[in-house]
Amino acid sequence: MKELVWIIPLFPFAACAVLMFFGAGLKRRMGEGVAWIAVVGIAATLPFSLGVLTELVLGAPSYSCAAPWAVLAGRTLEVGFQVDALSAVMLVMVSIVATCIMVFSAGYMHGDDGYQRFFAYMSLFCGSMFLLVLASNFLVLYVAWELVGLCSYLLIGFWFYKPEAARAATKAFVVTRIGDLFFAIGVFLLFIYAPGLRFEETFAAIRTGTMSASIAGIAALLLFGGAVGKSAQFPLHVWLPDAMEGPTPVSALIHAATMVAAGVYMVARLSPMYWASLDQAIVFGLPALSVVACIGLITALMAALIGVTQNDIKRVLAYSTISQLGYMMVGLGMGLAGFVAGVFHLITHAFFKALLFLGSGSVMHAMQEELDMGKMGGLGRKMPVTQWTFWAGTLALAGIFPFAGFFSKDEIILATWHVGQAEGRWVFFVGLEIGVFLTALYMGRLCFNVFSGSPRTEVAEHAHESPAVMLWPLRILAVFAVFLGWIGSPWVMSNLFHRFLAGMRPELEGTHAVGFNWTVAGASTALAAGGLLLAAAMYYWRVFSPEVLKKVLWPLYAASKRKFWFDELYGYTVVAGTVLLSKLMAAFDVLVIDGIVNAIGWGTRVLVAQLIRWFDLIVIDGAINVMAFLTGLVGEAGARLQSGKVQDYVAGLAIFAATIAAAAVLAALWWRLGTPLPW
Amino acid sequence: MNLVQYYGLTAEQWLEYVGFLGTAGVALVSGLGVLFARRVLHAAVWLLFCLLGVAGLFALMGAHVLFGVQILVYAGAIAVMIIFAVLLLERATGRGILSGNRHLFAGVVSAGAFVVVMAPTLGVALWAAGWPSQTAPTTGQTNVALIGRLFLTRHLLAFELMSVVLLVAMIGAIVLARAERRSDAEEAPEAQGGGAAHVPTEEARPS
Amino acid sequence: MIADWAERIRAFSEGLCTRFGIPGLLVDVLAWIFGAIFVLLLITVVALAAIYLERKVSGYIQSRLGPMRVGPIGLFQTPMDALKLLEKEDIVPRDADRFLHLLGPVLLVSATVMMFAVIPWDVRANVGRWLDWEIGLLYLVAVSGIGMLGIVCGGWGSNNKWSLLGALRGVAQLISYEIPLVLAAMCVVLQAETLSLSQMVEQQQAGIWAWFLWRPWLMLPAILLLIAGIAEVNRTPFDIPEAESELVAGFHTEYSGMKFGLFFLAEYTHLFVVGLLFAVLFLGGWASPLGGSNLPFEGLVWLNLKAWIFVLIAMWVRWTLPRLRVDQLMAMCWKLLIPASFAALVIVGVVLMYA
Amino acid sequence: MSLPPVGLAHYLAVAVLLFAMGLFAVVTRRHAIGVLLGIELMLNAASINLVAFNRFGPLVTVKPGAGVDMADGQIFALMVIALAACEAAVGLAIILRLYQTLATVEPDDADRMRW
Amino acid sequence: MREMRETRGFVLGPYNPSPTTGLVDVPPRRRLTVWNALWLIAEGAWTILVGHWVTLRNFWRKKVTDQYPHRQARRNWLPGPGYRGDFALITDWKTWELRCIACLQCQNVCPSGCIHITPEGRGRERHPVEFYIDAGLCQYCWLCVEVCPASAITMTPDYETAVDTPRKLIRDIDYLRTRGLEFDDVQRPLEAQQTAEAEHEDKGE
Repeated sequence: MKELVWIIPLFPFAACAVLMFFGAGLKRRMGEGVAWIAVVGIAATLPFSLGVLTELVLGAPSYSCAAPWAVLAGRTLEVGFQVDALSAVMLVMVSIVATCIMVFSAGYMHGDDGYQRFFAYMSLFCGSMFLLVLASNFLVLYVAWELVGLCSYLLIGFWFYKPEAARAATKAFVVTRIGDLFFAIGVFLLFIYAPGLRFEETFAAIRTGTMSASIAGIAALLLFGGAVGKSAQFPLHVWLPDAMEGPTPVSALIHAATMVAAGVYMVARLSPMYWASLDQAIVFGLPALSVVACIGLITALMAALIGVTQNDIKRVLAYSTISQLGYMMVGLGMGLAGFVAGVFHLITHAFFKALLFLGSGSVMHAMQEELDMGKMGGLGRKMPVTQWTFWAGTLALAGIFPFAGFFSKDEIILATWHVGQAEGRWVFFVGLEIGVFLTALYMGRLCFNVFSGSPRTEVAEHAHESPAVMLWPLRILAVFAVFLGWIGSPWVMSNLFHRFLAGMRPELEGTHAVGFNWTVAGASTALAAGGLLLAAAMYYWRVFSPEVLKKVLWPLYAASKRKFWFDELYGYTVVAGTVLLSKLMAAFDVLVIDGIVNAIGWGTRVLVAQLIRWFDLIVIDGAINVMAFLTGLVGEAGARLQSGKVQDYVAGLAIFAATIAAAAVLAALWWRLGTPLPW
Repeated sequence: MNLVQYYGLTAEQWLEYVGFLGTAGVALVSGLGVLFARRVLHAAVWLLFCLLGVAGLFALMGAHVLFGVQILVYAGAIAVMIIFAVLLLERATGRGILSGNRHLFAGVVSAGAFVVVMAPTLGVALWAAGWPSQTAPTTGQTNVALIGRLFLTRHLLAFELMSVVLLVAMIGAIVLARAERRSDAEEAPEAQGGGAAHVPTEEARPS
Repeated sequence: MIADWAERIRAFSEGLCTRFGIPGLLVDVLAWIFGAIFVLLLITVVALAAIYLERKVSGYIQSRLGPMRVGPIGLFQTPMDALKLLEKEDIVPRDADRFLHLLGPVLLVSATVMMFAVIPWDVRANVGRWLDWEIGLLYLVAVSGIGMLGIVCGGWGSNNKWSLLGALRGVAQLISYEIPLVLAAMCVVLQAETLSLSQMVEQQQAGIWAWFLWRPWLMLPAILLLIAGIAEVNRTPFDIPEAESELVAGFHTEYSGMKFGLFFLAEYTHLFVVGLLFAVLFLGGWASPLGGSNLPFEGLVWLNLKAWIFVLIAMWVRWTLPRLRVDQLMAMCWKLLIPASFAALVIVGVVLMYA
Repeated sequence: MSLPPVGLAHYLAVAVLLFAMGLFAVVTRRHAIGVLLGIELMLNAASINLVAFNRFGPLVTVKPGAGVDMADGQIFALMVIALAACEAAVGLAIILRLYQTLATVEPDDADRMRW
Repeated sequence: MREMRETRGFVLGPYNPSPTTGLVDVPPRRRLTVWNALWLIAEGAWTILVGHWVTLRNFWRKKVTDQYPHRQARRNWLPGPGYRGDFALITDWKTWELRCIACLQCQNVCPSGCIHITPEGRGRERHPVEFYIDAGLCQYCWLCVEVCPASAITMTPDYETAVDTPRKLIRDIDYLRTRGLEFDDVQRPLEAQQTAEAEHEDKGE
């Protein structure tokens, strides 16, 4: 099945092509049935990816195939695919989540006039996501990277007639482009220095020392810049909350499970470069990997803080995604110990975050597109399935025991614990623990506000359960949210996931799953429960109103409410700067250049023209006129000869002939005969 | 016979002399007639007589075939043709030669120049050659036989080519002359009834 | 015998010269003049006789007597006509071209008379250079061309549509029929290998069967010459120029008096000359049917006899056949006679080459 | 006073005079056919010359008794006559066309080819 | 031979289409083949010869011309009955004088007024002294003969009335009397004979 791996991206691409070109026709004939083309396109990849996963799990070696695409400066650029443990896992995750989301959106997008366009973009996105996951060299990776960015732009701005959606789409695209810039520079650097663009060749080169570790480090860091943009890490995260303008399934698929995860996956894929450049001080004396960790930590804390004060459920989930990504970055940042944890958290987070987003989607559906928590309440009774699936996702996210989140998040915290013990840098452990508390807090707040209590508006009154086509994906994802954690737990075949992933990386060969540390687990579980209880107290049991906290922690609250003023910051600095710059340039263009040209124009018109006119009139015309006059004169004289009278001509002829004859005869007589002439 | 040498000429030569004067006189007089005849038809008839005169000269010079051909072809056919042409064009009578002719001067000058130039030169040449008047003795062949033989031996090519030229000329003349009828019908419908009908009379013609 | 006849004239002229002291060398000239006068007399007699005979024969053919009143059996009819014409007033139509009007008959008559110069009367070849001209036949044909011109001048000179039309038709007919005439004569020239008529006659001396007429290959030319000869003279089957029914009197409509007489004279003389030509070419000129000629004037008699036979035939034809239409006339000439004459010429050529 | 027998000079004189007359006719005649007549005259003058030179011209020494058959001049003259026929035919046709188109017969009127 | 005669005549001339060529169903003219042409020429020649033979034979035939002035009396010279020739006044053979009673009827009826009579006497002796008929003016309308009560005037079959001056055309009385006498001895018996023959023929049929 490994050899057929290249088919996987083909299915969604095909579906996209069909929908793109024949979509309108098909919509007229099949109506809403168009969605099933996309669903089939994705579902078809499921058996393949599962097949590949089982083969790899059963010990098959990783497989890669490549086709030469172009020759540039002596290097053959290839389109290559690679399948190893990491990509197999990602494949499965993406296909399962995408399938569920496709089914969900079939229902959700009901009645939308751009129906087939939506599914075309979704299929395109899934296809490019598979491409990204399967890429075996930097070129394909970069191509997929750009495609994914494009799809996110298209899907965010799906309802382009809404101005804020269009603005959000451009914002997302521009911000990710900044990240992609670093990514591209990294790729160019590697293209120059790396023997080949393929990952394995690069890692081998680094290992054998043909490529210097420092360059590897710099390249790694630049590529991480791309990941920061794409995964909405600390400086470039501003676009993700606004991306919520897109339809909810889009947010679920792209901004929860796949695209944002791509950055983390890329860092995971290139971890050998980070590990090799550990000893190189790249930025402020820090090696690339620690930079990753720091940014991860900052993002996690900041996002969690903002999430707590948001009213819009999708924005809360957006910030929660950002913070969880921060967690993954920290996990990867812990080096060999945190690599497996980071990846495992990526997989599990994809499932329950997708679940949460879809849940919020069904809530919105019920509430006629209403997102503000204040207007909701008591939906639990009206939407029981949505409620318990939402609660499953929340608990998984918070990291309560049986749920997936507990195992994956806990492993990251465990990794930070080990790092803290090993190197004494406890800041990561403390930060993450605070994050756990905040996460539990805002998720609890969200759940209690939406589902429990009494409905605050009549819209909430009339809310009703979503149709089955939306509920079944929720149920499936809920199941995964609950039981996925176990494959990474030490009790199941001593951490099956760890052994499977470690088998792929030679550096991980030696390490084995870290034992289950009860103290750390206990601490994080306690913090999570605390958060939940605080939320319940504030919003369920209404023991005390949140206003108290707002007054006490008012600076934190203000900062959180205004999202740490990042938008304003960027608005004034970057945006204002470019606008100012463009105005300057325009001004310069108008004043300086146009001015000069006009001046020259005026000059010629007035001064030079006069000069030329004078010269032309007098000198040239004069000469020509003289010539004309002369020829006229000659012509006149010549014409006089031709009187048109035939007989004049004959007379002329005769006279002329006579003279010639006479001359000839006399000459002949004078010379030839030598006769003495009579005279 | 007591044929006496009168003025240095034998009877034979006298006869020839008289004959020459007669025919030459006819030729020259009718030549003048061609020149000064007021009506072109008369000029054409004078031409006829001139041709007969020239034929006589040929006969005098022993070119009997030429004499016959001259009369048969020239006088008989060409003169008739010219007269026919004049008949067709008679109505558009050209004015006489002497009445206010702008080209009179040109004519006198050119003819005069010719004569002035040729006469003395020929005179000198002939004087130099001693007024040749004796003819080479000829074999017994008659002129007819000689011409016939020469035509079919030495000058065969000229003979054949001449037939071609005649044919071409004939065709050319027919095409040119015949065009009048067709073109009349096509081009100038109002010029029906042949050319004569609307030939401008003497006065009407623009001066 | 005739040799002395010519000699006798010469002797007579010499006598005259000596008597009147005319220089000797003009004797020849005098002889020629007398000869010419003799021929002219012969012509007038022949013409008158021909006219008379014409009217007699036409009458007899139409079972009527013909002129009987004037003279014993109308013998003096034609001379009287001539006299009548002489005294008739000679009218020239108003604003006609007097010069051409006069020139018409003059040219025609002179042409016809000039034809007699080359006819070999009963003479031995060696007598009279002026009688045996090497281009005899060519001269004959050439001169008949001049006659044509006379018709044109006559037609145009009389300033009348009919005469002009008659003249144009006449010329067209003459030009057309001249070709078969010449070609037929050429056949005889091929046979006789000379253009001079007297030498042709020389070759036909040996009795009646030596005449060219009896040579099978020369029969077709003979017929052609007969037909073309009649046409050349504008005689009835071909007399469209002065077809009474259409053109009043053709080109001599406006003529009266002696000019008309001249035309008439010319026509019959021309007929006689063609008869002579036919006799010379095919019936062996002055050769007697019995071969050899010893009687004085015998040659002359035979020649005239044969000529008169031709004339009679012409008259006979005139009063039997209807007149041809103009296009039939032309078509017959160009489509029948000329091809036939070409064929005849070729046949004679081939026969003479190989026979 | 002895008259020279009729020789080349006489004929040449006649020819020159005839040619001059022809030329004069061609140049002065007001009638197109008059011009044609002039041309005919000139041609005749030329042929007289030809025959005259043929008869008197060749002063070749001849063996006594043998004759010289020289008739080239006459043949040339024959050719001239034939050509004159062609020329006259075409000339007349042209004059006819001239008359039809310009309704005049005077060469002076056909002067559209002037400058 | 017969078949050839029926066919349309062969014309030597070219085939010139008439305005109605092809429009009317005219039997197509037979094209002239070589043999037809030869046969035609031969036939033409033969007809010419036959014609000449006819004229020749006719040449020897008895001529019909009757030399007018000295004609043989042949009956067919006489014009038919009722020929209006010269005038004649009939003399009564019994009294040997003119029947004319000068009643001037003829003079009055004559349209061209060419009869002039000077009458004399009255009653039975009335007789004309002068009787002029201007034959030049008369138009021979036979009115005078019809109107004459005494049938004295008649027109004789004599057509030889040519005279050399117009004056002689005015017939006076003596001339008319003599013509009348001639008319009687010549004409009457002939008329009698002719009427007898006519009756015989009528009886015959």
